[in-house]
Amino acid sequence: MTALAAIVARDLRLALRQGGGAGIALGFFLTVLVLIPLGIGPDVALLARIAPGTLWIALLLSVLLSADRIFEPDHDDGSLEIMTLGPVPLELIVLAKAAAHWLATALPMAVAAPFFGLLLNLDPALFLPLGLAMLLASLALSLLASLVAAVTVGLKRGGLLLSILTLPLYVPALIFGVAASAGDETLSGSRPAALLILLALVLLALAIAPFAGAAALRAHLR
Amino acid sequence: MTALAAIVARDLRLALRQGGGAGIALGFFLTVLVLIPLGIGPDVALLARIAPGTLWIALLLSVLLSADRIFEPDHDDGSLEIMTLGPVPLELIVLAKAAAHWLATALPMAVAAPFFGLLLNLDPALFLPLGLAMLLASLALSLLASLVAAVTVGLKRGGLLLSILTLPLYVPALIFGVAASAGDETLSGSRPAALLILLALVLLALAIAPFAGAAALRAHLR
Amino acid sequence: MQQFANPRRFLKLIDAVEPWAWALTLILLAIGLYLSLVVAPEDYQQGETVRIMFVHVPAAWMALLAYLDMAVASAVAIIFRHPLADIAAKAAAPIGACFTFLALATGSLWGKPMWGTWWVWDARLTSMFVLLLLYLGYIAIWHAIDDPGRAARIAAIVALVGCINLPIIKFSVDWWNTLHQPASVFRIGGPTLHPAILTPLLVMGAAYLALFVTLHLTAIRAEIMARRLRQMELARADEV
Amino acid sequence: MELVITDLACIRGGRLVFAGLSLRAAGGSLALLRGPNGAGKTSLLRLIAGIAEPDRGRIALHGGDAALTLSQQCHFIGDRDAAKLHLTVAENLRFWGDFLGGGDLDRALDSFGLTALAGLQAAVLSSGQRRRLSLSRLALVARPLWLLDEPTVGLDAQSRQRLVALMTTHLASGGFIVAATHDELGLAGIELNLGEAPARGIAAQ
Amino acid sequence: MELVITDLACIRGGRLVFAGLSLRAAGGSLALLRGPNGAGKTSLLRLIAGIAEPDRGRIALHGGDAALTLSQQCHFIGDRDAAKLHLTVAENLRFWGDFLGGGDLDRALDSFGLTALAGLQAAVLSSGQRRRLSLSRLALVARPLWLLDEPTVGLDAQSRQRLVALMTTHLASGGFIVAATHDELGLAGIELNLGEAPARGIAAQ
Ligand code: HEM
Ligand SMILES: Nc1ncnc2c1ncn2[C@@H]1O[C@H](COP(=O)(O)OP(=O)(O)OP(=O)(O)O)[C@@H](O)[C@H]1O
Ligand SMILES: Nc1ncnc2c1ncn2[C@@H]1O[C@H](COP(=O)(O)OP(=O)(O)OP(=O)(O)O)[C@@H](O)[C@H]1O
Ligand SMILES: [Mg+2]
Ligand SMILES: [Mg+2]
Repeated sequence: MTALAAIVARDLRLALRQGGGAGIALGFFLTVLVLIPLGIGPDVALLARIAPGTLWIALLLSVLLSADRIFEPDHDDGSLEIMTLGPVPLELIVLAKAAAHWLATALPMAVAAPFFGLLLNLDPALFLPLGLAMLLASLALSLLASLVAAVTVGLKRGGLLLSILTLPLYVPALIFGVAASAGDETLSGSRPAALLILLALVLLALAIAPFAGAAALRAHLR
Repeated sequence: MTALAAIVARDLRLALRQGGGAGIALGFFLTVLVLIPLGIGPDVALLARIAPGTLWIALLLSVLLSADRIFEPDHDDGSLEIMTLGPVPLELIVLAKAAAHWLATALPMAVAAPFFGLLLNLDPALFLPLGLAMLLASLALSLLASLVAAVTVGLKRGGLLLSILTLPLYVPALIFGVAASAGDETLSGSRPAALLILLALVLLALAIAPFAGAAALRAHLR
Repeated sequence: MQQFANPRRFLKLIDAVEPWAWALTLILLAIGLYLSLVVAPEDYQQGETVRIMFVHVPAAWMALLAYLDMAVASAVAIIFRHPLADIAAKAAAPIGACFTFLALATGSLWGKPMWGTWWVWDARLTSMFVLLLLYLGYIAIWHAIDDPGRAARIAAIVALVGCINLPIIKFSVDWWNTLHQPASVFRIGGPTLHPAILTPLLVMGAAYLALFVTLHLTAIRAEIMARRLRQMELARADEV
Repeated sequence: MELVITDLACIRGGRLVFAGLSLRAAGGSLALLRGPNGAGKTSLLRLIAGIAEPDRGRIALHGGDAALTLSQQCHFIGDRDAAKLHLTVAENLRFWGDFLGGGDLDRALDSFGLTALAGLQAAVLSSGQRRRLSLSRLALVARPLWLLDEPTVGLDAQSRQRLVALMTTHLASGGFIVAATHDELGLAGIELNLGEAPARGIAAQ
Repeated sequence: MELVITDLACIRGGRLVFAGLSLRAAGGSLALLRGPNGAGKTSLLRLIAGIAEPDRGRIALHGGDAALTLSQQCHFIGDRDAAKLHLTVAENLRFWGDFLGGGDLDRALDSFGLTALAGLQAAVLSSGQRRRLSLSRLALVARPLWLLDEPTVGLDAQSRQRLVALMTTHLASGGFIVAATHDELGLAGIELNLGEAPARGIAAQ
């Protein structure tokens, strides 16, 4: 137990030391949000309409960009090898790393997203549902991110490769996330269902990511 | 001269060896594109309307995701130090690295973008202007990317930090790129002007990136 | 050593079967194309374009089948560590990707006359698109890892995770598609296909299946050869 | 306690590195891995540590703590230092202590004279200092089996003596050490020569 | 030719590592940098190579090719191997040959017995083999001044002899070598001791 706590604590401290931890994630989130109006024009109605989708895409991309640091450093400096000598199985280590990533990156963004939505004049009625959905989804995203990070660890030029492998995994989370924070009234009925499915996705990711991730790490180490 | 050619050749070969070079960049481009409709809905008209902007943002992000590999590997394995002992000044080396990045990543995407536009029902009339604008812009993007890559080299967890530093630099290119490939008739008159400004941006980047980049690298090495 | 004897015996098998496989494939293709392009009636509403279906639909079927093949082979590779299994999985990927692309290409070719646009984000199209991405990712992994043993395991994991992911995506995309009212959904095909259309479709299906199997065998042979070559290089390094 | 390796084979990238390797070592004994570059010393150490699983043969530590796996009873000092550059020396050691279980920080810092550097970020350490940080794990957490891959690399004379002293006491207390090194430690031990150039022949894929 | 270092000082992170260091070496002479971990050996080598610029003092190579900077006349063998894992041994050397100018590939491969491994990807090399790949740069491109940071690390006996032989011939041909090492090369040279523990005290920034 202390072993896992130690990993989480260390990763959080490192995230904090190396460029402001959560701050940097939020910064990226903001920069992406700024790009969108610049790209598709300042039409307010249009922006408001696509606001939730935009926030979701920005969230996925931010998680993505931070993903390749989940295992890469530990792999490069040999820490990963030593971790296999520890009292806890690799599966739990993957879980701990995912937790650290969630706390340092995904969670802050999920919490901040609705407020950033203001920039895209997001309908205030959507604050709560959006925040809730993102909170749930971010869990799944971090888990899947660490799964793929484990698969691509040590492959230099991972950035793009990692994205190609991750985004298809993100599709369901994205779809139901958007549904759970859907704007127009006709759909708001389906929100609870979407939330439940999101929850199911989280549990599924929780069931798969640690094992697949650990298997991948073992394959890379041998 | 051979020294620079050697760098470009080596980087291209590496890009090819480590997961299919351009292919992987294009793959990422596609994955981003599939996110958009999933995020904001499959409405053909809406998608067609924001198609150019979407393509531009996808281009920026793809360049971004590949940027942190420009100097990181050479820094980590000590190649960079040896390169300072070569016959060519660091400025030219930065230029060569940027060129390699452009050839391996930015150029293929700029060329492919209009065709991917089909997926978003991009107005065929925009093919040429978009392609042209992206070809120009991609040059600026690669140069700026290598500048920021030089600034953030060796700072682990570069991915996000690098993005925050890069995206603001990309804003001008984005704005004029979008203008140069603008859909509605009212603007199509301003396209040539926008193209010229893009060209100016490229030249500016060409003038600044090598020197700033080299200075940053020197600072990191000492 | 006994492990390696296995592929060797398999090579002999391939060499024996291959010519017949090709022959069968070509014959089936010939019949299928004749039936679909000449015999089959043109659709009363879709006109000649309906004929695209005969190249399109089987391609789509193969695309799905190939992924299934890949996933099963990967599972076998992980569970039984059988060297042939991961070779088979690796060999299946590019072929499946090609079929997927074919389905997408012919599909959108068909879409132009039917929907007036090359592409719509209809549920089935989207899931097909994601399938292509899954193929690309799998192939990229094989590219990115040099050590074949390691690459095999990692790729297998990718294939299996993707396999779990695929039905989820199909489900989500269907939900998504019924969520929004897309500008132009098109009810693809119909529950009841007229036999005059069904027969050529099935023949083409058989032809595509034969083609897939044949290509797969050829690809496996090529992969086994490639590995032998690599080992010879490594061996040469030791010869000093 | 007894470390038993029977008929071990190592295949890397389809290439047979060594085969038929066997070893029996009683508590308190030191095994010195010798052999030219590429003979398979590092590979063997990684196999023993359980970081990689053997393609043939068995490795067992008899009479150890039955509740623990072999991996959990050994220290592995590889060629990389497993140190986070952005953490201080002390923080690095404290982490490994917490992770591996029950570490004695002060003893570890003292073991290779890092007490004075405890507050420095690992990034500012010289290569040898960083190497010492990695070696301090040996004194940080008590484990019976030490696997050392070229432990003397980059160490100055004094640190070298400290290492030898640490190894001697460990052996005296009945521990095992398997060390791969190209130079003389001045310690008596079983010499295990992995032969000239890597074992010939192609292995099964 | 003559290598002249006058009153050199090195400050790292605001900390004075060494100061007032001077050296005059004529062609054909070997300078051995000694000193405990953290004494500043690596720092000094990087200063001479021009990778880092000195905070005080001057470094010059008199009588060399006037058209070239000092950096362009020296080889620097650092603790990292500057090898791309995805390129073969030969490809790595060919790159450095092309980059540094006029490399003799076969001679380089032969110099540390890598000819047989030429076709292997650097990723599959053992640590010592990779080290030899890095050292081969010395034979690849001819440069008067060699700066070697712990060159013997990880080398087996034979490669070690090859290195010493290479160094001897280089010296015989009037070249310079500055080598930082903790073990005995068996070569006579100017011993430059960077003193006990790194100089304390904060330098004027
Ligand atoms: C890129 C565009 C398209 C893609 C990716 C696509 C994908 C697919 C897939 C995956 C299947 C097989 C699924 C199954 O059998 O359950 C299929 C079948 C079929 N497609 Fe397409 N399709 C596309 C466009 C079209 C168009 C434009 C039409 C006709 C207007 C069409 C008509 C059919 C028909 C009739 C079938 C067989 C009936 C059926 O299996 O339900 N498709 N398509
Ligand atoms: N960025 C930095 N900030 C502060 N001090 C630093 C920094 N980098 C290095 N140092 C200090 O500089 C000193 C010299 O380091 P250097 O690597 O030159 O030592 P060295 O003689 O090579 O030691 P070794 O024998 O271990 O290689 C060390 O004490 C180190 O702590
Ligand atoms: N992925 C791989 N594919 C093929 N061969 C490999 C691979 N990894 C390592 N090898 C080979 O395995 C052999 C053993 O490597 P190892 O690192 O164990 O040698 P070593 O005895 O530690 O050498 P050194 O003394 O240089 O440390 C080497 O010949 C190396 O070329
Ligand atoms: Mg070794
Ligand atoms: Mg040093």
